[in-house]
Amino acid sequence: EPGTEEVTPLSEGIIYCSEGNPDTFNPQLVTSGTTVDATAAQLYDRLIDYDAEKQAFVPALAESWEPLDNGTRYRFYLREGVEFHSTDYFTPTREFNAEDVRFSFNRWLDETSLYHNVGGSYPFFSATGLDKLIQKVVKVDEMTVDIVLNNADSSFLANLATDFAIVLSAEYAQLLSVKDMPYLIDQKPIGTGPYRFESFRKDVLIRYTKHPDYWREGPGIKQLVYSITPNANKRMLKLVTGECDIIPYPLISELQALNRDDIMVTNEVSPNVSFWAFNTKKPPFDDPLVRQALSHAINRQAIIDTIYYGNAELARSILPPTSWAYDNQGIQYDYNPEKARKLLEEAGNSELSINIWAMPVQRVYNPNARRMAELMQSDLAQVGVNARIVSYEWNTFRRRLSRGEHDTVLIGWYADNADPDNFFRPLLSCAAVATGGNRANWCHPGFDQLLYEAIATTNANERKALYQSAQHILNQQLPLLPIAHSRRYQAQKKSVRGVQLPPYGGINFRLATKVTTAEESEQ
Amino acid sequence: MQLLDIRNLTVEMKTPHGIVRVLDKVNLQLGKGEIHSLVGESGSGKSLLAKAIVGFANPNWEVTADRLWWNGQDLLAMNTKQRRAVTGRDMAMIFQDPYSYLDPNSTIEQQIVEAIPEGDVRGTFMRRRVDRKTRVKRLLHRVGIRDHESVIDSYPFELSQGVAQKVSIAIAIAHRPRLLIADEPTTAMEPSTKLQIHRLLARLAASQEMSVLLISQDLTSILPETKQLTLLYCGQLMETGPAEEVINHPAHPYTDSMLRMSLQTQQELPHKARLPTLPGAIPTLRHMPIGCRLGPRCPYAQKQCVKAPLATQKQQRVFHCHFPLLELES
Amino acid sequence: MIRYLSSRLFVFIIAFFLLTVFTFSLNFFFPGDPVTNMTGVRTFSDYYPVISEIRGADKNIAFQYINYMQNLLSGNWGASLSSGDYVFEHTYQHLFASLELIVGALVLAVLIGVPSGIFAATQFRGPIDKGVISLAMAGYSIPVFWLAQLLILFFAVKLDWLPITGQINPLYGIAPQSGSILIDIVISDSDYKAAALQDALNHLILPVIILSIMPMMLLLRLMRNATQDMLQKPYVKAARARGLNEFQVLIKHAVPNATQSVLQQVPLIFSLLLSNSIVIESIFNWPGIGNWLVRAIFERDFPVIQACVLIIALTILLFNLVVDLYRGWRFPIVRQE
Amino acid sequence: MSHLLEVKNLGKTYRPRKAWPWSQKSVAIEPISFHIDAGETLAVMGETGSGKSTLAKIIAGVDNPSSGELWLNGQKLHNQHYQQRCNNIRMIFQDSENSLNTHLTLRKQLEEPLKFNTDLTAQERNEKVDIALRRVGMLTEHGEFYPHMLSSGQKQRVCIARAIILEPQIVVADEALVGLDPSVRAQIINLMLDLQQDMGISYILVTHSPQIVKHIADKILILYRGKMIVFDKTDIVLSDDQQPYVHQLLHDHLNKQIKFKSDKAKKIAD
Amino acid sequence: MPHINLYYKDENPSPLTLVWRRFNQRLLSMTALYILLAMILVVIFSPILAPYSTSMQFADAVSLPPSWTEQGNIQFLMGTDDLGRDMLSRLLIGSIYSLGLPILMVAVSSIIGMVVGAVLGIDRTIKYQTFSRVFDTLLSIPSFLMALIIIAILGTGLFNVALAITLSLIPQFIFVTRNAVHQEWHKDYVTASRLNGCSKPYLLYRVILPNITPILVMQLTVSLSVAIMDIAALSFLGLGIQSPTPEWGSMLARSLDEVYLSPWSMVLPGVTLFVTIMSINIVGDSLRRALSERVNS
Ligand SMILES: Nc1ncnc2c1ncn2[C@@H]1O[C@H](COP(=O)(O)OP(=O)(O)OP(=O)(O)O)[C@@H](O)[C@H]1O
Ligand SMILES: Nc1ncnc2c1ncn2[C@@H]1O[C@H](COP(=O)(O)OP(=O)(O)OP(=O)(O)O)[C@@H](O)[C@H]1O
Ligand SMILES: [Mg+2]
Ligand SMILES: [Mg+2]
Repeated sequence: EPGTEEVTPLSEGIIYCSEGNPDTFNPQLVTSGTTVDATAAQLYDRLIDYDAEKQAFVPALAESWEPLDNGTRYRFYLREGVEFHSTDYFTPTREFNAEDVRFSFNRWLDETSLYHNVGGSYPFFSATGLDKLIQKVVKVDEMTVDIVLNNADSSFLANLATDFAIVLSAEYAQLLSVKDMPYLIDQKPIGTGPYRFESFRKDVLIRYTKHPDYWREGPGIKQLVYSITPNANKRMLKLVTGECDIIPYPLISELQALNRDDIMVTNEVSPNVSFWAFNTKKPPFDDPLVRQALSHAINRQAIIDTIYYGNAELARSILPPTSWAYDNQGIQYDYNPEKARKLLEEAGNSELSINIWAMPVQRVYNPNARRMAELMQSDLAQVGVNARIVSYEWNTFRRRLSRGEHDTVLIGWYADNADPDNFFRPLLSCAAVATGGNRANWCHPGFDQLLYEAIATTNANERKALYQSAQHILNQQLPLLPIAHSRRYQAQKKSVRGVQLPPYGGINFRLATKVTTAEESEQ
Repeated sequence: MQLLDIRNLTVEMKTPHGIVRVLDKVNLQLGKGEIHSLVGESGSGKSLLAKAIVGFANPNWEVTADRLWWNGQDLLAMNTKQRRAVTGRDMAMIFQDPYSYLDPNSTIEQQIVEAIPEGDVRGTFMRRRVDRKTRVKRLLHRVGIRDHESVIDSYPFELSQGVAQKVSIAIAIAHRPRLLIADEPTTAMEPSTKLQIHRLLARLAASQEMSVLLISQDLTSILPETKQLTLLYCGQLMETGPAEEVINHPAHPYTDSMLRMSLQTQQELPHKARLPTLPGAIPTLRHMPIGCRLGPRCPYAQKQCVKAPLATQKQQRVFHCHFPLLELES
Repeated sequence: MIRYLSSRLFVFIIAFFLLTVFTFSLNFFFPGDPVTNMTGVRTFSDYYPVISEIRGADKNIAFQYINYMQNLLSGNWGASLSSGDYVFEHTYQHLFASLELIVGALVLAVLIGVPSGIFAATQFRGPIDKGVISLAMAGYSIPVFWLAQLLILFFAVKLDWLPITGQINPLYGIAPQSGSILIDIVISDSDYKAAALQDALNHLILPVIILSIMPMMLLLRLMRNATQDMLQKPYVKAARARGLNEFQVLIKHAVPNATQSVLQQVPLIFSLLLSNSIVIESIFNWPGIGNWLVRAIFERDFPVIQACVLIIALTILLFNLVVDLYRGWRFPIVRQE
Repeated sequence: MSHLLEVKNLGKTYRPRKAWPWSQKSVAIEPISFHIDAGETLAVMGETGSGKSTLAKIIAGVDNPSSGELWLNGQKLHNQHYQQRCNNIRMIFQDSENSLNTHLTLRKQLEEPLKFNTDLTAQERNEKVDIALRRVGMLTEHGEFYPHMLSSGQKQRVCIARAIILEPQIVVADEALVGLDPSVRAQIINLMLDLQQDMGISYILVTHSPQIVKHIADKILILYRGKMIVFDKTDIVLSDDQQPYVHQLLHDHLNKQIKFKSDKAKKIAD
Repeated sequence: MPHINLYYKDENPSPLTLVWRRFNQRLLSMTALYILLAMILVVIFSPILAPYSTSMQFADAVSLPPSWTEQGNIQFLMGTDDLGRDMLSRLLIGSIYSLGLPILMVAVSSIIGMVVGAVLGIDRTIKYQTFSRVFDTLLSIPSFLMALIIIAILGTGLFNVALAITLSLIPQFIFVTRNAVHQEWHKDYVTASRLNGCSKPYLLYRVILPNITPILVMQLTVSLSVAIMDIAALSFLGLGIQSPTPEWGSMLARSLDEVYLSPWSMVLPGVTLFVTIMSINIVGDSLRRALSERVNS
């Protein structure tokens, strides 16, 4: 009988089979997509959000804002009546106010603040230069905050709307520092988001429950569980058996072969790029000729066909074609083994032995780096380059990568906001070498200069020109070879509704609901 | 009437090298309460005869006989079940190595209890247990184990060989069989233990009216109380008759040489003198001589010996030989 | 028995001692700093000089070992390098999760393997025996990880009867306490105990069955051979001659003695179970000790690796001890040796 | 004049098989002394566990004594010095089944002592093996056989052949006659007596059988729980009726059992 | 002079020959042996037999089913994988890693283990049963765990895995050899040879070795199947030989992502692994049987 289905925990919760453990529960500390997916939109809110449909910034914790002083000062009027999570380890005594904003920003901004050194570095903010851009955060009154910039910056609001610029609870931080356990702030998080933290078992699950006093429309479910399933195949099988309601990075072709009608595969355009970065600090990769030669050796179209099953676009630039700054005069390194061999000889490296580091996990931009590496391995073998594939567990992999232990690496980037700057600076600026985001360890002053000029200008055309010249430098220097821009895929049970995939943010369960089979059949 | 009456028992065995006649027309009679010794060297088929009597079936064996009667019943005519019932009730067997015939992981009590027929024990549950225990003790006493307390809870490996053999006799006589077959029960034992077991067997035969078929390799290790003696050689019956007579007046050359070979009977032999022996070795199964199997080794063998000799009966004695040592009184 | 017991305990203690020497020396074999490997405190941490002082990193090896043992016995097993959690606190949950699988598989293997082995032995060389034995050979030779995948595809995906991974549907919200999911459900205050229990059992079925197949087949073959051997023994024949029927002979004599000889092999089966459980737990995402170990190896989390090795080995040693003691108690001849 | 073999204060203690390093040693033989001369047969008797085998093993060199010395022809015998011992003292084991290597042909096994103790060429060794085989009543063709193809009597012969191939002065036989068929046993006894006559070998014979002892032993040594209680000439021991233990061991057996008349058919003897 | 019967003149097989004959009588064991021998031949000649190189990618024949199916192509007998590499070639070459390597590892570890075990077996200094029991107990720690530990120390990769498994197999060989030698050492025939004045190497090599050969051969088969299983399991877990090396376990692991698109890529390596292990197990088991029958008879 429809409508009489028993209410069990199963019908009131959603299981998201994520691909890995979060490093922390504070997205400020990372750039890793896995952590962001698991935390940012679920536990926290930002001052402002970006609405991709409207292509505009919309209010979140800030009800409204205004630029002052020629865009060097932004004033935010905060929302009243926003409750922090009340959990078994923390009960808030007050609502959200300016103090929380100031605390949250100072955490990564102010090196003298108590929490700055808790938990390490703030790679996103240093890579985008936001920490340099913001001079200070000033509390005007209880519900008003000013952010003072050193100079006007066109990407400021965009960066503020990213998943990293979240708001923490100052009261909780206070409590923890009294208890002398400040590190708990990132392990047992408190935020204002639609879900509150319940428990985390490494390699098993993260459990969130609904935040009952959420300030805007919240989820229609009581529980959200991240079931940690690194293996893509298993993720798919679990979706089929109903152990997952929704999975990222599905094996699309396999799912299609299964042809199940309770499962839905969605895909969206996504601003990302996968690339092959050369560690330009290590010889012989410090020689652009070698980098070019290797780039010519790779049959990228074959990669698109076999690894992406055709669901991606050959990258001609690190910018995806959807970006307004895109210019199709990008990197044109076609597959040309002959030329590759010649270039290698020219560089005096005809007998080359390299390693290719391949990510152990799936990302939007690369569904199977190891397999891609295998493909490339045989391509490279044809030009006489002997390639060895190296892989570690994901966290280890990134740690060692940051230390620059690799020769070359297959990795990629997923944009955090719509600004083209987000592709250039976090990936290739000199600043990003230090933070580890620059996988090529490539620091080119001229290129850097162009990037800084580009953010300083607000005129779109001028910026586009600047980015074109930057791209030009890339074409010659080739610290990395862009491979593909992939669409973003997600597979889910049809019973799950309201899960949003913002183009610039991970995944958002704010409005998620689950319909019972009975309801489903009614529709 | 004889308790056990065997006429022309023949056992043939299928081997990879063809069918072999392991027992060749053997006769055996056994009366109530008498001790019958079956003597023969290894491979002569003594154990096989015993197995044929108790019906240890083996698909590779074919047992035929003119007569295989137990207490007037034809054993060969019975089916397996009936046969088991008869042998289980009336017969028991003990063996050379007591250890391998005792379950290493049950106590002596358990094993004896198992052998006591259910019908013997009466009373309620508790009473039955007590009754069983007393019966076990009585049995142990009967086989000459005085300190039953220490034995009753022991495991076989904790016992000395002599005691273990006594226990296996106790198990064998637990259901009061009418025939006890003892297959070389003392070969591997020390002389003193050997004596004890022999005395025990003799006493049992006398007091329980139990017939004993005692198998041994050696004429010297037969019991003094032996009434009948049968000699086998390579599956053929050599001689049978009352023990005293056979030993003192052997009719068959084989009996004679067996006696001479044993130092027991050669009291007058000078120190370090050579013993009279039969030449050669016991033939193997595959290479049995035709006719009289003793032929090649017999000092009196002549041409005729390639034909199996017929039985010659003289009073209670029977022997199979063309050239007996005994003058026949016609 | 006292003598036997004390000798076995002595053996166990020496083995345990050697094992700790081994795990202690692992700290030096593992790449990186020994103190870090022992404690999980990284060399660049502020706390490192203190801890390395306490651990006596500059003192001689005997001191370090004694220190290590003190820490080991007081449950101070260091912190995970990847999560920072105290290893010891997580050990027993993982262990119990594993034991749940292993005990389940062992019970299943015994329940099916032993009777079928005995049955096959009674059918010696008959068609049934041959069939069973060939099957056992095949079952014993199937690579578990392959079998696991095949069964997952068939039972979970194709037939949709069983779930694939994990201990329970996480939405039941059972908090891990003992680590063993069934116990956790029982002691939890969930409103849906019955449903959760059923779900947990559903999750158990597939891994337990797969894990049990190899030991089951081994046990089957061992039991069949042993029983067959025993059925040839003189005392069994003698028992038959005494008029016991075939079933009694089997139950009273053949089986107990066969058990005695098979029990000798049981530690082998158990260690087979444990090593297979490492693979199975990884496949089924079972939060057990094997899975933990494999992940720790991937993450080069040496304190955890060490703890896993120690716990697995210790479990095996303890199991051996228990089996040995049982054997000595039930089968006195074993004490004789 | 020195004796062929002199045993002086020979003692042996064992560590019990399953024992702790610190547990007490058990005494298998308390120090004993005796001697044999060339061509003599010494019978060692005693009940189970009295140390007969231990004594035999020590003399043959299988085990080392815990105390005491062995002197052969006035020369001291050293432990583990196999060459010296092999050429003079050899051993026959009780269990002929297990004392032959199942995986070697008889010829190879018989060659072993020659190989390691003499400088003979392969040709000479072969000849010696043939001679030894014939001497124990077997054919040279048997050399190519494996032990499992022989009957137990033949195996015992091979063991004897192996013992005498180096023409030793003493052969130690530990219950070598147990478990043989009567006819085979008689044959082996004859063989041993023949060899003694031909080669002047001395035997140290461990046995339970009083009859055999009476028939072939020159001296008797009786052990009781590791202690030597009797060591004397056979006829003296046999005529001595004092010791109850000796009585039990010897006289009971010699006197019991069926009393046979001794005038049996004499056809064979004639 | 006793009369000797040369009954056996017609045949005098050595004990090992007898075991072989028993072994030979069973169809199953012979089949298994032939399969195993064929596999070993494949290992040796796989570079010649393999039609293509293992890394050669046929872009126009990606995920082609085996030739006996409708979509198959006879050019690729067993189909191709998701990168268009010939399955047959990969399976053939994979045998080098999955069978050849274990054989090598077992060979190395057996030589080391047997030598050490033999020395320990005749060493009279370790007399106490307690100690042998301790080692016995410690040996019940599975070799797979040992291999994992060694990999944790050395890291993954072909050589390290081979080393890890080799090392983890050695203790078993030491143990088995030690026990076997120890047991034989106290038997009369060894004592007899010892009294003959044989040197220790002669004793070990000529006297004891033939008698324990069957035990050692059985241990070899057991270890071989364990080694194959372990190496495949390690690769499957991603801790062993890494793809693209066509080791069967790693082929299996990577095939999981395409079970539905190309089931054969999972079935074929699995079946090959299964058949190999099974034939080794059958050979070992039949050997054990042949041996015990010889002992019984
Ligand atoms: N199961 C069997 N299969 C084949 N041959 C057998 C079997 N049992 C006995 N035999 C053969 O039958 C013959 C007689 O055996 P049996 O056991 O009766 O001899 P035995 O007189 O008891 O000898 P022993 O004194 O050695 O016990 C022997 O040659 C033996 O090899
Ligand atoms: N290798 C050994 N280790 C420890 N004790 C031993 C060893 N060999 C013999 N013994 C002990 O030494 C004593 C004498 O044993 P031995 O074998 O010499 O007796 P035996 O007279 O030959 O007995 P049997 O007549 O049974 O052969 C026994 O108590 C025995 O337990
Ligand atoms: Mg017999
Ligand atoms: Mg002895």
